[in-house]
Amino acid sequence: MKLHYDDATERFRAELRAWLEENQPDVAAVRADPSRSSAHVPEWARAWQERLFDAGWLVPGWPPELGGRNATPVQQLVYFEEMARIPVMRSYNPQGLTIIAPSLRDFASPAQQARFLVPSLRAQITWCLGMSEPGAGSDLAGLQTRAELQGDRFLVTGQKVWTSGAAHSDFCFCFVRTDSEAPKHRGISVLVIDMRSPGIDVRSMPELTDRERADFNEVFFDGVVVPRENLVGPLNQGWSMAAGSLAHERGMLWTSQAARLEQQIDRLRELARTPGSDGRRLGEDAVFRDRVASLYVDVQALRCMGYRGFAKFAHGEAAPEHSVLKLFGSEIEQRLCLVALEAQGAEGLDVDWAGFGMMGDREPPWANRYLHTFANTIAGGTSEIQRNIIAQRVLGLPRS
Amino acid sequence: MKLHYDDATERFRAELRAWLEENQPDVAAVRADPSRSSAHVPEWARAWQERLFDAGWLVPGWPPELGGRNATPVQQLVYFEEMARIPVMRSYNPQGLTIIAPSLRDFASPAQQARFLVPSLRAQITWCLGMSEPGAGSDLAGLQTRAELQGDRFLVTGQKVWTSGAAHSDFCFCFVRTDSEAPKHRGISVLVIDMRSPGIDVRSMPELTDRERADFNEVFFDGVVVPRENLVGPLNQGWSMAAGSLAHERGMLWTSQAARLEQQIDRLRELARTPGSDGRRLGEDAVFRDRVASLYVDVQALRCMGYRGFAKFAHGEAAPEHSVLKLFGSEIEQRLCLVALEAQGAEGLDVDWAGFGMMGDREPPWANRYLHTFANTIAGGTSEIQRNIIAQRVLGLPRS
Amino acid sequence: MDFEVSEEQEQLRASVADVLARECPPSLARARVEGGDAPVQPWRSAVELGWTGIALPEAWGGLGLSFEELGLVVEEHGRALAPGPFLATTTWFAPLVRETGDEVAGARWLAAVARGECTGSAAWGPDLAGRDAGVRARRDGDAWILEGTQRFVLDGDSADELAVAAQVEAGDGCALFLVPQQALKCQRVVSLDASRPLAHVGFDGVRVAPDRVLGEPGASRGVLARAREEASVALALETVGTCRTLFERVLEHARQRVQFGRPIGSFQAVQHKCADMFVQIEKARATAHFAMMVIAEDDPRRALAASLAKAAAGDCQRLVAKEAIQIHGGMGFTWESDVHLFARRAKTGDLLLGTAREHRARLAALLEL
Amino acid sequence: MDFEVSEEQEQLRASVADVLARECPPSLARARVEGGDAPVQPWRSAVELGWTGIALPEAWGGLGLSFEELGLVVEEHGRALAPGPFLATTTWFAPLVRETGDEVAGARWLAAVARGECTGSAAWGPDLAGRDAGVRARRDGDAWILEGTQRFVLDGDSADELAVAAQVEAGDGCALFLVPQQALKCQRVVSLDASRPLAHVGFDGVRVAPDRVLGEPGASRGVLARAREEASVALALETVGTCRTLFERVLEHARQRVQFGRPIGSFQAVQHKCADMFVQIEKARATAHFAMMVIAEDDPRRALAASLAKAAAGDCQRLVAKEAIQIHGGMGFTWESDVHLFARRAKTGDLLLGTAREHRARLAALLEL
Repeated sequence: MKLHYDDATERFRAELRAWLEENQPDVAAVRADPSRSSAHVPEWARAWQERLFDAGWLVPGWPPELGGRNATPVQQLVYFEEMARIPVMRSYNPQGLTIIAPSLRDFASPAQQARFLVPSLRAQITWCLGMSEPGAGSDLAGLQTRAELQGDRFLVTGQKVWTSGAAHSDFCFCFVRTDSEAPKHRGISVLVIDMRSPGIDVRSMPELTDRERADFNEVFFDGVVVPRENLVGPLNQGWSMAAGSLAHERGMLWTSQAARLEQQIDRLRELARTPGSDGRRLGEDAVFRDRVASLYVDVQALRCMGYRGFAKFAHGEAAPEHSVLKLFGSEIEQRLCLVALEAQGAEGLDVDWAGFGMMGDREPPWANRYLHTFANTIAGGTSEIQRNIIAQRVLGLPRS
Repeated sequence: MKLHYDDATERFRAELRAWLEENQPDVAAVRADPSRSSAHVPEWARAWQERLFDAGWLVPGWPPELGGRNATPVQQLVYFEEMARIPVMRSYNPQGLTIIAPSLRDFASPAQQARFLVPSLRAQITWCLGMSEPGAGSDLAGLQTRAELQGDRFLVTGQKVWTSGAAHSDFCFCFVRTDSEAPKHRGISVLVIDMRSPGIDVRSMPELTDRERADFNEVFFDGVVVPRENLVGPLNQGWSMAAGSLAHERGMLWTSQAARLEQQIDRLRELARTPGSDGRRLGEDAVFRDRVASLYVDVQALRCMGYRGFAKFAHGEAAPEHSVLKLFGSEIEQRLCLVALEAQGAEGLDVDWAGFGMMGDREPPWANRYLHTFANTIAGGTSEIQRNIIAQRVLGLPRS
Repeated sequence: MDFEVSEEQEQLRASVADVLARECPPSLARARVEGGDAPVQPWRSAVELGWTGIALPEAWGGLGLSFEELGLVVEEHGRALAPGPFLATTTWFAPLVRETGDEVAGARWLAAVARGECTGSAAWGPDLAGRDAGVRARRDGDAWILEGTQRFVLDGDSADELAVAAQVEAGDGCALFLVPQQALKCQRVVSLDASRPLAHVGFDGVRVAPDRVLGEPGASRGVLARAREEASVALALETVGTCRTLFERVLEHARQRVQFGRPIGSFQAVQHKCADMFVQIEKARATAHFAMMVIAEDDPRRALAASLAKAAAGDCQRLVAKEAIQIHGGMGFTWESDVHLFARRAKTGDLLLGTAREHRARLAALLEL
Repeated sequence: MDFEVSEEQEQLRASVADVLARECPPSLARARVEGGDAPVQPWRSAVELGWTGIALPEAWGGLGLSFEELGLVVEEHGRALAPGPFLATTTWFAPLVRETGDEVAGARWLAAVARGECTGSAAWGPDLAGRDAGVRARRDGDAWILEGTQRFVLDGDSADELAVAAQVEAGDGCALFLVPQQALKCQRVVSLDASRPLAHVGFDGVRVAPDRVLGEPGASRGVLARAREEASVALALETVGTCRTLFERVLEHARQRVQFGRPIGSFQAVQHKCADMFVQIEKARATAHFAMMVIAEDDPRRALAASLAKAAAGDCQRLVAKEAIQIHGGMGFTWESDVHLFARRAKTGDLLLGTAREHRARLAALLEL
């Protein structure tokens, strides 16, 4: 057990910090052309991701030809710690980088890899992930989008929903049903679908926080033609890829969650210096102090839990803690925003803010943040699904 | 809508109060010979219940020959309000009075009524209720205690558990399986079993609060002979009686719960005058103030909810609110005791107290009260079962 | 203790519910939130059907009913997510004018309210947070001059008349004035619930004529407190109404939405959440109705009951708004679902006139902890 | 940041767990709770196997290991619901003596602890609640005279030696003394967990010889704080251990108990409660292990980490003790089930050395809110 990293690891960190200092995107450029969805990659963001790739700082655990430097697990952890400290993300097509690229690496044919993998890593092509459907939100195995093999092509018909970034992405990494006779979990395949194909209709779904902000989309496929060569992995074996796709980098996802929460704790400390409803500093109110301290305990605990889980992860053990961290982290954030909003009283009703973006001069209002936290308690498996997973897969309770 | 009762109702209340003043048991007598279980009726308690019966104050809604005075629903409500204010219960065999006597009235034959009903009301005979079994705590329909009809007698074999007062009761109002072929809910009958019959073994189960206090018992029946004339209601029709048995007086059970909680709020107000961990009055701690106020809101709400439910009840409508009030009331009490215990800090560890009883000179320690609250969140349908009932029967959500 | 509404009250409630169901779908609030103009309905119906004067004396053209009837109507407005000036006019403005006992002002402005010719609101006094100095008034001959700002005034930039509490030197330090809209400098707040408009209201040396001074300057603190209690109970009732509709939508969704081959309402996790939401709604509704009776009968427990109701409504919306979004899943996260409209309204109900936390602090004081 | 225990640490932990599983079933704690004498085990094993000296220097006969190893052993004691003097002796008494830096006292008493010849505890100072004046010390020639009372002292009437914090006039007002059992006037507390004995300890003009004065009178506040931080982390670790065993019992019960034809662990309500309990346990365990490292490395975050760990352990036991009883149903309500024994121990862990609430108050101060 150690509170500190060894010197070699700290040298790795120092090298990264120095590089980031030199190479981070220019604040003015970011503000001038902000990303508008999880697949909208402005020019500055593409250039930044390329710089990361070229320097081996995009996916440090991978070999240099794939944007990495064969970094050790501990080095990767340090990497994620550092990346959480800077105000830009490493990729503005995060699902492309963290879900689809690893899946391509693991499951795609050499020809597919040549066509898609490096361009994705260099942000030359962007992706959306076609998983959820109207009748199958939490229940992926129930998906019904049909792909019929006719000779050397598939004809795809159906509907996806909650598809992040679909309006801006070049390709969809799409889970489709290729055998409707087989049991639910079989008969699923993965196709790469060109989003410019005829027969695709994308309808944006603005978020509850902001009518102008729409990362989610409905995607309608009506007889869309997909070449057979775009089938990833074997036919009808897509289910195992679904589980695999989502697992990538999970062992370290908590680092950005923990960093964001720590920043929000700092915001609460700032809020404590403003007057409360009785005119005194909010920080003088023992109830507010108690709640903030409670949140602080939880945030620090989240970080400690992450490190503990990482110790297993680094040794190649399964880290079922992902569900625990996801559940706990997203619920802390929701509670944190609510504590802040309620402490503000009527002042909390003022939601004048230019919309979510990056490097803004003003923080988003707490009410907006609160509403936005539901993205994390709903998407990627609701909190209820996480609890099921913990109970059944981690604790071994019998399925109902 | 009215905040106050009409004059006639208040006259009814005044009459009751005057009578209670005259007729309440003597404190010294109560202390000298406290009741030790829910079927242990000391002489003073029997005399008191007889006085209530004779004066028509035992079950005011019933006719005079059954210890009542044909009181209206509003009068009954006022009755329960007043009875909650005095430090003794109206009966020290509460299941006998509030569950078994009404069931006898509704389902027993005239001969059975003659033998059991009035003696029960006058506390000349005491009862336990044989429902729960080791394999069927929350799941009554799963009961397995067998009663085989052989000529004019049943032979009863099986085991009951959590049987309140079994060690002190004269008879058991016992749910038994009389047809093991029938579906679970059918094939259940009710027998009156003399607890002095050969083949009955009662094993007390002390409570978690106190090794000396044992209201619960395991009851083992090994070929116990029960005359056929002790069958209550038709053979194999016991299930409907189970539902009926538990429903009696539910419309007003909340009055004593609310009164008890109001008394506990007063205890919290006293606790507020003692020093907290920082040496200041606990009442100066904003966190404690917030928690007590929150409990106060809930307790007052419980009372208001009771009155609202009563308005329906008084008009003969079904009052599914029972589950809501039971769930809410028992969870308030648990939270209340925990708030007090935690506010006490190390002082809360001192549990020197002579045991549960009545009219004690000292209140029970908060730690004991806290542990005791689980009786209410577990017995009579756990909080989880109450939530199922609310969701399915009150809100009409589909069964799982 | 009788919580049952009378037959007449139930008839009134049902008729209001009918009209609102017809004239005030949530699309009205949505249009407002999405930047549309203030809708004509349901205010027009309220005027035509006399709801604006329900609790006003017949002498002033009102129906002469009590706060109970008004409260039931407000709860229905909450259920319908009604936009418009009804809440502020009938439960903020009118009580403040009425409580002054000023017959002349009543005959003039409250009669206008009853006729539907005047909308109003109230600026309750210095921001509790001390973020501005509130409004100060000084005498100028027969008239008074007002200076200062009031933040987060409901309908502050749209109500015809504003009843304003201001600090004065004399007596208990509190005076009440009526100020017409055109005398105000308003800054609209970009608000969490844009169908519930709020404004920061500036008084830039506003001159108030003697006939617009309400009651006795320097002897108005009690009046202010009483009116605010009434407004708090009304807001609690509205919040309860909003939560009830939201909960009905949750139940409907839970019955219809199928996942893993079953309606999600059959999952115990969803069932237990719904049971807990129901408990909170029943709790908030029962305390709000209790407080409604207390105000109607002018029972001495006014302050206690008002804080009880407001705190319980706050607890209720906290759980119901959260779980409503959560149980709706992805759908609840979209702008196009109405769930967030109800959640925004309910949350606004908690943040105005003191949060649950603040009302618990008042209760703690009333309990002499 | 590496939370992984080393191979050597894991070997130690596993061997301790083995011994405790064999020598210290919950029936030992039960016998104590039901009025039996203090059990011989697991203290005898602790002495024989050198656990009493784990974190003491080899010079004093200890194993020269760190607080990490001691913490892991304490957590195992918590898991086994171990009664006896191990906790107070090794994590209350020893750190207080050690932190004074008094080599002579260390060589005498801590060597005795390492050999298992001396048990001890600590009286930390004035009751935080101000319910008594604590202990005051005044000089008497070379010696000191102690007067006063310390309430709720762990093992107060059974430990051989008590390290006592007392108020003095000089310097920072804090001095530390060693007082032998026979000099104390003890009143046993009827305690929530009788297997964790507590006593009110009276000092009735106790004369303390110079060789029993620890460190510098009037310059001991820092020593006291450091030792108390260590004791708090140890108590948090023990509480986590107790909660873990309790949770294992819940899972076992949930898998085996059948209701409505299914194991209750298959019901979503039970599953979700278990998931929430697991989150709390992981949270408390991770923060306790973090604090264990902080103490072991003497990192500057000592105060923060100690309060974090104690607060998280408090949160954990609050949920776990409650749901453990609830999920066990009627069985959990009986004296014969061990559930309440674990719940009593866990709750005692929260109420001693400052509740979660009190540690949150300290964290708020450390965060400069």
